[in-house]
Amino acid sequence: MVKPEKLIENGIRLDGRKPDEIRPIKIKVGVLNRADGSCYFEFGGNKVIAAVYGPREVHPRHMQKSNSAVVRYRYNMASFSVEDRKRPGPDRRSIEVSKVSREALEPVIFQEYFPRSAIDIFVEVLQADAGTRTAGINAASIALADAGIPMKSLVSACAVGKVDDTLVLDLNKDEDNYGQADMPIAMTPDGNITLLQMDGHLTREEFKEGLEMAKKGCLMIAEMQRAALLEKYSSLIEGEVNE
Amino acid sequence: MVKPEKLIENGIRLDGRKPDEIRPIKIKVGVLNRADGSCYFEFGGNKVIAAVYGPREVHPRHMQKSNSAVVRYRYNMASFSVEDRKRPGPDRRSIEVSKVSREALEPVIFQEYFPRSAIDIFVEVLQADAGTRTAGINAASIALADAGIPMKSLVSACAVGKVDDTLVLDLNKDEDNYGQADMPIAMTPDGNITLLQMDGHLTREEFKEGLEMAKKGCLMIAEMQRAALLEKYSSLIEGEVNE
Amino acid sequence: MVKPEKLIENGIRLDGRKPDEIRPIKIKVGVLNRADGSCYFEFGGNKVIAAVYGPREVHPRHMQKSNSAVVRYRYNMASFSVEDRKRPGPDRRSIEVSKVSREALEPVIFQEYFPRSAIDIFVEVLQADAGTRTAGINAASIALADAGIPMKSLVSACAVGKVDDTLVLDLNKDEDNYGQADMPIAMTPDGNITLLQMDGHLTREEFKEGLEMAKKGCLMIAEMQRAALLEKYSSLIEGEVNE
Amino acid sequence: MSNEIMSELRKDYIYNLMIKGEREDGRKFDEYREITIDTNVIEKAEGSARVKLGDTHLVVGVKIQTGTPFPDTPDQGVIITNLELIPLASPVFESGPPREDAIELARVVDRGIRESESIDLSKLCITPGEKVWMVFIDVHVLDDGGNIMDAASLGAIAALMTAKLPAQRFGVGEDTPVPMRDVPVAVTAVEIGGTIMLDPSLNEQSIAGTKLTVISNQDGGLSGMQKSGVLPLTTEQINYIVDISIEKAKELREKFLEI
Amino acid sequence: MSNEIMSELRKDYIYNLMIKGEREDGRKFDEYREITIDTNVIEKAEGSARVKLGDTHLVVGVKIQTGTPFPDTPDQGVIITNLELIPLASPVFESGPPREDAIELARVVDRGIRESESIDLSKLCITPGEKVWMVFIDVHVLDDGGNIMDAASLGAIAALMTAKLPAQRFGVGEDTPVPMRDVPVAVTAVEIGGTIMLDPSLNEQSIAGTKLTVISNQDGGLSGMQKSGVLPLTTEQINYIVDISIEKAKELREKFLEI
Amino acid sequence: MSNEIMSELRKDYIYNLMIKGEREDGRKFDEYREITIDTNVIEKAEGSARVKLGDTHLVVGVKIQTGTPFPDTPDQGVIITNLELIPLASPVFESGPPREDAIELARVVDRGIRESESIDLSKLCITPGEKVWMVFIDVHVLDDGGNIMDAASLGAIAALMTAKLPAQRFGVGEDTPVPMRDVPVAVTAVEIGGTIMLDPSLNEQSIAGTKLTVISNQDGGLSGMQKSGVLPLTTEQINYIVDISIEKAKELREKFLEI
Repeated sequence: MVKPEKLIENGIRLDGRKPDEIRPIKIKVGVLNRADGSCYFEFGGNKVIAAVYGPREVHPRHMQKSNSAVVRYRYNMASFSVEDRKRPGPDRRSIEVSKVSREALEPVIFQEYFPRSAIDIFVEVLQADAGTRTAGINAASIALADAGIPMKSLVSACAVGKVDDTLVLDLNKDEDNYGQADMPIAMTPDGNITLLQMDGHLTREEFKEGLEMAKKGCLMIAEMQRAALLEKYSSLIEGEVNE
Repeated sequence: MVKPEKLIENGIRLDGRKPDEIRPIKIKVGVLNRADGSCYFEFGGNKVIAAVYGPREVHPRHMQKSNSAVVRYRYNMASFSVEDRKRPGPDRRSIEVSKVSREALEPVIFQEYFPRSAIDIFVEVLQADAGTRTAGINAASIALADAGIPMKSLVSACAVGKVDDTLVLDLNKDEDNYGQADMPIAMTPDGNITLLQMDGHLTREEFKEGLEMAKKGCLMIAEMQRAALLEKYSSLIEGEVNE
Repeated sequence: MVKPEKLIENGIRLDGRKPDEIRPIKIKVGVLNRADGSCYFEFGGNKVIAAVYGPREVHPRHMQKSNSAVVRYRYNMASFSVEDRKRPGPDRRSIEVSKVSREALEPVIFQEYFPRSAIDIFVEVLQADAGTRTAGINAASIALADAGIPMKSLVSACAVGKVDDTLVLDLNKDEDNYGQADMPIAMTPDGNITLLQMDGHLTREEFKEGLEMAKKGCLMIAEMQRAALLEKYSSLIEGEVNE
Repeated sequence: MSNEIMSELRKDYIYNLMIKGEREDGRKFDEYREITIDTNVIEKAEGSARVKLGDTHLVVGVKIQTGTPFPDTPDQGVIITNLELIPLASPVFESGPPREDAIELARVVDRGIRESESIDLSKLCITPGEKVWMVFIDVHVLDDGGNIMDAASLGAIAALMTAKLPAQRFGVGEDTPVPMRDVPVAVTAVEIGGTIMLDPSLNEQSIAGTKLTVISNQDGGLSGMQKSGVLPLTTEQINYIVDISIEKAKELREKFLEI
Repeated sequence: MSNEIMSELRKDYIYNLMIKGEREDGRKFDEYREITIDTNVIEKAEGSARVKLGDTHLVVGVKIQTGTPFPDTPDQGVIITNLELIPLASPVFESGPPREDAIELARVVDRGIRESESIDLSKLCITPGEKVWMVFIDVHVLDDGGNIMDAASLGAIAALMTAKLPAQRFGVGEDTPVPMRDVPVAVTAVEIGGTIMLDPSLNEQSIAGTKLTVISNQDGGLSGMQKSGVLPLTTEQINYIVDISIEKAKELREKFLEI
Repeated sequence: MSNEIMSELRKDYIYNLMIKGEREDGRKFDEYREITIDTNVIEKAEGSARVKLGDTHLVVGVKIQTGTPFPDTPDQGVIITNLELIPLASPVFESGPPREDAIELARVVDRGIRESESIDLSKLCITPGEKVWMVFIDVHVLDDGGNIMDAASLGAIAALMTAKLPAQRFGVGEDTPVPMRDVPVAVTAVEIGGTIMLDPSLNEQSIAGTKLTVISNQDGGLSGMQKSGVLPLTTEQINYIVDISIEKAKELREKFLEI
C-alpha cells in the first residue's frame, strides 16, 4: 500500500475508528488441551494464541532460582503471519519483544510461591497487523489466569500513536507504517505501568496526553479480559451444576 | 546425464543387470583400529564405512536410559562423495536418514543388556551412487557384530524401484533419477521389516510384488554379510591356531 | 594500496625503520575496573586490550581439571578494527590464533596452583595493522601479571619476516601483504620458544637468522613490558606511602 | 520414576481395552477421531487451513512468492515444507532448531505433496531459468493430541487447494489457483500387541512401538510410505495396513477434500 | 549463597544511603558520573568514539561501506547497530551469540538514532534501488560499570558526528560527513525504594527493579523510550523521569556533543 | 581416575623406552611408520587419495567447481581446505562444528599448499573478476593413529597431483591437470624428555608436550611451520627439527610423491 494522503479525515481514521477507539477484540479462553492454560486473542487483524505451562520443573537445572519461580516468555511469529514470509525461528526483534513482554507480566505473578520451578509462557502470532506484542501480553495474561497461576491482577496492553499530528489509540498496520509515533504500554488495573516503549516523535505534552489515552485503552481491554474469563468459569460452573 | 530414452531394453537394465539383480557387493570387516567394530561396504558405486563404539558411557548424562542402552546413529556424507560438493555437516535429509536407519537396527540389538550406556553407530558415505542408506545399514549391521554387540540377528537392506513401468531391484543413480518409484526396506533374516519408505508411484499390486522382490534382495545380501563375518572370524581363529 | 615497487630503499623500510627495528610501543597496565588484570597495548598501528579473570570457577563443570587450572584464551577482532568491516564473532582464523596464543602463555603459568579453576584471558583487537597476535600475547602476558597470576616469567612476542629478500623485524601491514614470509614467535626471557609459526618462503639459513632476529625483538619488548609493570607498581607503592 | 509407572499403567490400560476390541475413546480400530477443517483462516497467507483431528490442532499456512529455480530444474517451481514442534503445543516439545521428529514429519508431508505430483510444478514456472513460484508450506502445530502426520497432511493439501498464486502482487499477471492435479491423503496406523489401529491418539501413539504412514492418491495408487519407530512389522501387517489405508484415504478425501 | 548475602548487604547499603538522600559515590540523584568522550580513536573506522562514564568504558566504531538498499526503501541508506557484551568487560558476561540484554541495548541505541531521524537516510542513497551507504555502528563494551545504555548512546552519536562517508575509497565522489540533522541523547533513570536516580552505577543498577531510558532531541521532543526490568512504574514516576531526562539530555548535549 | 592412571603408565612406558633409545613400535627416532598412498579412490571426486600412515587412515577428496573470485584477487583461483575430526575416527572425537584442533590442522594443511605456491592460482582463473576454479580439499579422517597432520598433508598433495580441472563438465574447454609447481611435504616432530621423534604415534603424541610441523619444498626451502602444544622448545631443538625435517621431506617426496 502506498502512503495515503490522509490517515484521518474529519476526525475519523481510515478504518472508521475515532481517535480513542480500539479495534474489535475477540477472546477465547482455554483453547488448547495440552497447555495448562491458554487463550486465543484477536485484536483487529492480529490473531495470537498464548499457552502457559507451569509451575513445572526447570531445565537446564542451573536456571532455577532458589527462592522464586523463573518466568520465561517466548514470542514467536508464524512464517505465514506476515505479508512477506518470515524465516522460522527467533530473530533480534522477537528476542526483545519476549524480554519486555515477560517483564510486563512478572510484576503480577506470585513467583515466590514456586521456588525452583518455571512458568513458561508461549505466544504464537498467527497473523500480524500492528500491535502483536500488546495482543500477546493480553492473551498471555488470560492464559496465566486460565492456568491457575496466582496473580495480583491481570495485565492489559494497548498502544497509542501519533498519526497526522493527532494522538490515536491502538494503531493499525497502515497507521504504524505511515504514522509519526508508536507507544505500546502494559498496565495493571490500578494504573501501574509494566511495559513502556516509544518510537518516533512526541512532544513532552503529547507524551503525557498519550500515556493517559493508552491507559484508558488498557482499562477497556481489562474489562473484556475479565468478561472472557468470567464467561469461561461460569460455563464451567454451569457444567458442574448440570452434571 | 540426460534422461535416456529407455532404462530397460529387452529386459536388461542399462548397467547390464536383470530386473531382480543387485549390484556387486564388496565387504571388509574390521577395517578401523580405533572403533570397537567396523565395516567397509561397497554396493555398486556406493562406498561406505561404518564404525561402532560401545557400549560406552553416555554424554550428556541426561540422555541415559535407566533400563536400556541408547542407540545413536550418525549418517554423514563426505563433501566429495557426490557430483556437486556437499557442504559439510548434517542437513535435514541426513537427519531423517539417521533416524530411520537407527530404527532399522534397534529391533535386533539387545539394548536392555546395557542400561545407562550408549551404542554409537557412525556411517560415513565416501562415495554415493543411489542406495547409500541401505549400504549404510548393511555396513552398520556388520560393524555391530564386529564390535561384539549382542544381536538377535543381522539386518539387511535393499531397495526396490519402478523403472519404465517395471519393478527392479536395487536402483542405481540413473534409475533413481529417472525412475518412477523408490522403496528402500530393511529386514531381519526371518522376514521382519525394520525399515520401509516409499516415494513415487506404485499401484497396490506393484507394492506387494515389490516388497517380495526387496525381501529377496535382502536375503541375498544377508548371505554375503554372514560370509564376510565368517571369513573374518575364521581367519582370526586360524591366526590363533597358528600362534 | 597498490604493491609498492620497493619495500626497502637504501636499507630503510617505507615507514622509516631499519630492518631490525620494531614499531613504537605504548603500554598501559590496569586499564579496566572489572577485570582482575588488564593491559592496553599499542604496537605500531595495532591497538589491543587484554583482560584476565581468575583463578575463578569453571563453567561448565566438566571442563575442570582435577590437578590444575584450565587456561582459556579468546582472541577477538572488533568489527571496526579492519579496513573492511569484520562480521562479529569467532571465525576459523581467530580460533587458531586463540589456540596458539594460549599455548604461548601456558608454559609460564603455574597452573598446578589452582586445581579445578579457570584462568580466562580475553584479548580484543580494537585496531589491526599486522601483528595482532603478537600484540595480544604481549598484552595478555602483562595482564596476567597485573592479575597476580603466579608466573615463571613474562612472555614476549614479535614477528620476523622477509621483504625484498631482506629479513626484517616486526612487519607492518604493507610488508605483510607484499612480503615473502612472516614468522611470529613468542619467547620467555631465557630463550624458550613458546609460539612459532611460519608462512611464505625462507631458506634454511634465513630461517635460522630470522629466528635470532625475532628473539632480539622479543627481548626489546620484554624490557618494555617489565618497565610498564614496574611503573604501575611503583606508582601503587608511592600511592600507599602518600596515604 | 513416576513417569515410568504412569507409562506402564497407560500401557496396561490401552492393552486391556484392545484385547476386548476397544479403544480408550470408544472408536473402532479403523475409525478416525472427529475431523474439522477450516480454510482461509489466515488472510495474510496465500492459502491456509486449520485442522482439528481429535485433540490435535494445527494451522497450515501457504506463502507464495517469486524466486529463482534450482539449476537442475530451471522450468519448475519450488515447494518447501516446514514443520515445527513448538513448545506451545506440548509439554515435551522444546525451543530450538527442529529435531528429528519434526524433520521427519515435514519431509514425509513434503514428499506426499511432491511425489504424488499433486502440484504441477511446471505450471509454477514464470520465466524458465529465471523466475518461478516458490511455495512455502508451513505447518504450525498448536496442540499435540497424537497423529500430527495425518493432520498436517490433510491441512497441507486443504491449504494448497484454496491457495492463490499472487501474480498481481508480484506484477506477473492475474491471480490463479495453485495448479493441483491430485489429492494425496496420508493415513497412519500403529501396531499395538498385534492389533492395527488407525489414527492413533496420543496415548496409543506413545505406547505403540511402530507407526506406518501410507499416502495414496485419487486413483488408489501409492505415492509415499514411511515406517517410523523401533519395532518391526511383518509383511502381512504391512499389506493389511496398505489395504485399509487406501480405503480410508478415499473416505477422508471424499468427506473433507472434494470441493 | 554468599552471592545472595552480598547482594542483600549491597541492597541495604544503597537503601540506607538513599534514605539519607545520598548515593554511594556522593552524587546527587540527578547527577551523572564523570564523562569523557574522545573521538577518532580508531583510524581504521570511518568514525569512532571512546566513552568513559564513571567506571563504564566503551568504544564505538562506525564502519561505512556501499551496499544494496532494502527493496521497500530503495532510496534510503541503511543503519545497522550492533552491541556485544563481551566477557572481557565483566565477570558475568559470557562468550557466544548476543543475549537478550545485549540485543535490547543495541536495539534501543539503534532506534534512538533511527527514530529521531538524526541521520538523513535519503542522503545516504548513491543510486536509488542499487547502491546506498550502509552505516554499521558497533558498540564494543570494555568495562561494565553500569548504565551502558547512556554511554553507548553518547558514543554512537559522537562517533557518527565525526564519521565520514568514504566516497573516494569506493569511487563515488568526495568524502563528506555523515548527514546529521539531530543529536538524540539517552538518559536512563532507575527507581529504588521510591526514589528516582539518574545514571545508575553498577550497584544501583543491580538492585533497582526497573530502569527507564528516555531519548530526547534538540527541540526537547521525545524520540524513544524503553522501560526495562521487572518492577512497575507509576504515571507520576514516568512523567517525572521524562521531565528531568529532557533537561539532563540538554545539558549533556551542550557539554559533550555540540561542536 | 583410571584414565589418569592409564595415562601415567603410558607416559612411563614410552619414557623408559626412550631412555633406552627405543620407541614402542621399534622405530628409530627419525623413522616414519609404514606409509601407503592410493590415489583416485573416489571416482566422484576430481582428485582423491587414501593415506595410511601406521594406524592413521584418511581419505582426501578434491572437488573442483567454478565460482566467483575474491574481489581483491580477481585473477586467481580459490583453494579451500576443510578437515573434520569425525567421531567415527576416534572415541575422543565428537559430533558438531569443527573444534580448534581440527581447525588448526586444516589451516596448516591449507597454508602448506597455499604458501608454498604449489598450485599456480593464476592458472585457475577462467575469466578475470568473474569466473575462477574453486578447489575444495576435504580431508576425511577415518582412523586416528597419531600424526594426522603429516598424513593429511601427504594426502592433500597426492590428491591434487592426480586431480583434473573438470573443464568439459563446466563447458569451459578440455580437462587439464591442476597446475602444480611444487610438492610441499609436512614433517612433524615431538619432543619427549629432551628427545626429538618424528611421526609420533598416538601414544607418543598424547604424552608429548609439544609438536613442531615443518613444511618444506622441492628446493629444500621452508614454506610453513607450526608449533602446537603447551611446552616450549629451545632454539637448538627447533633448528635440529628443521634440519631433519627438510631431509625427511625430501625422502618422503621421492618415495611417495614423484610420479
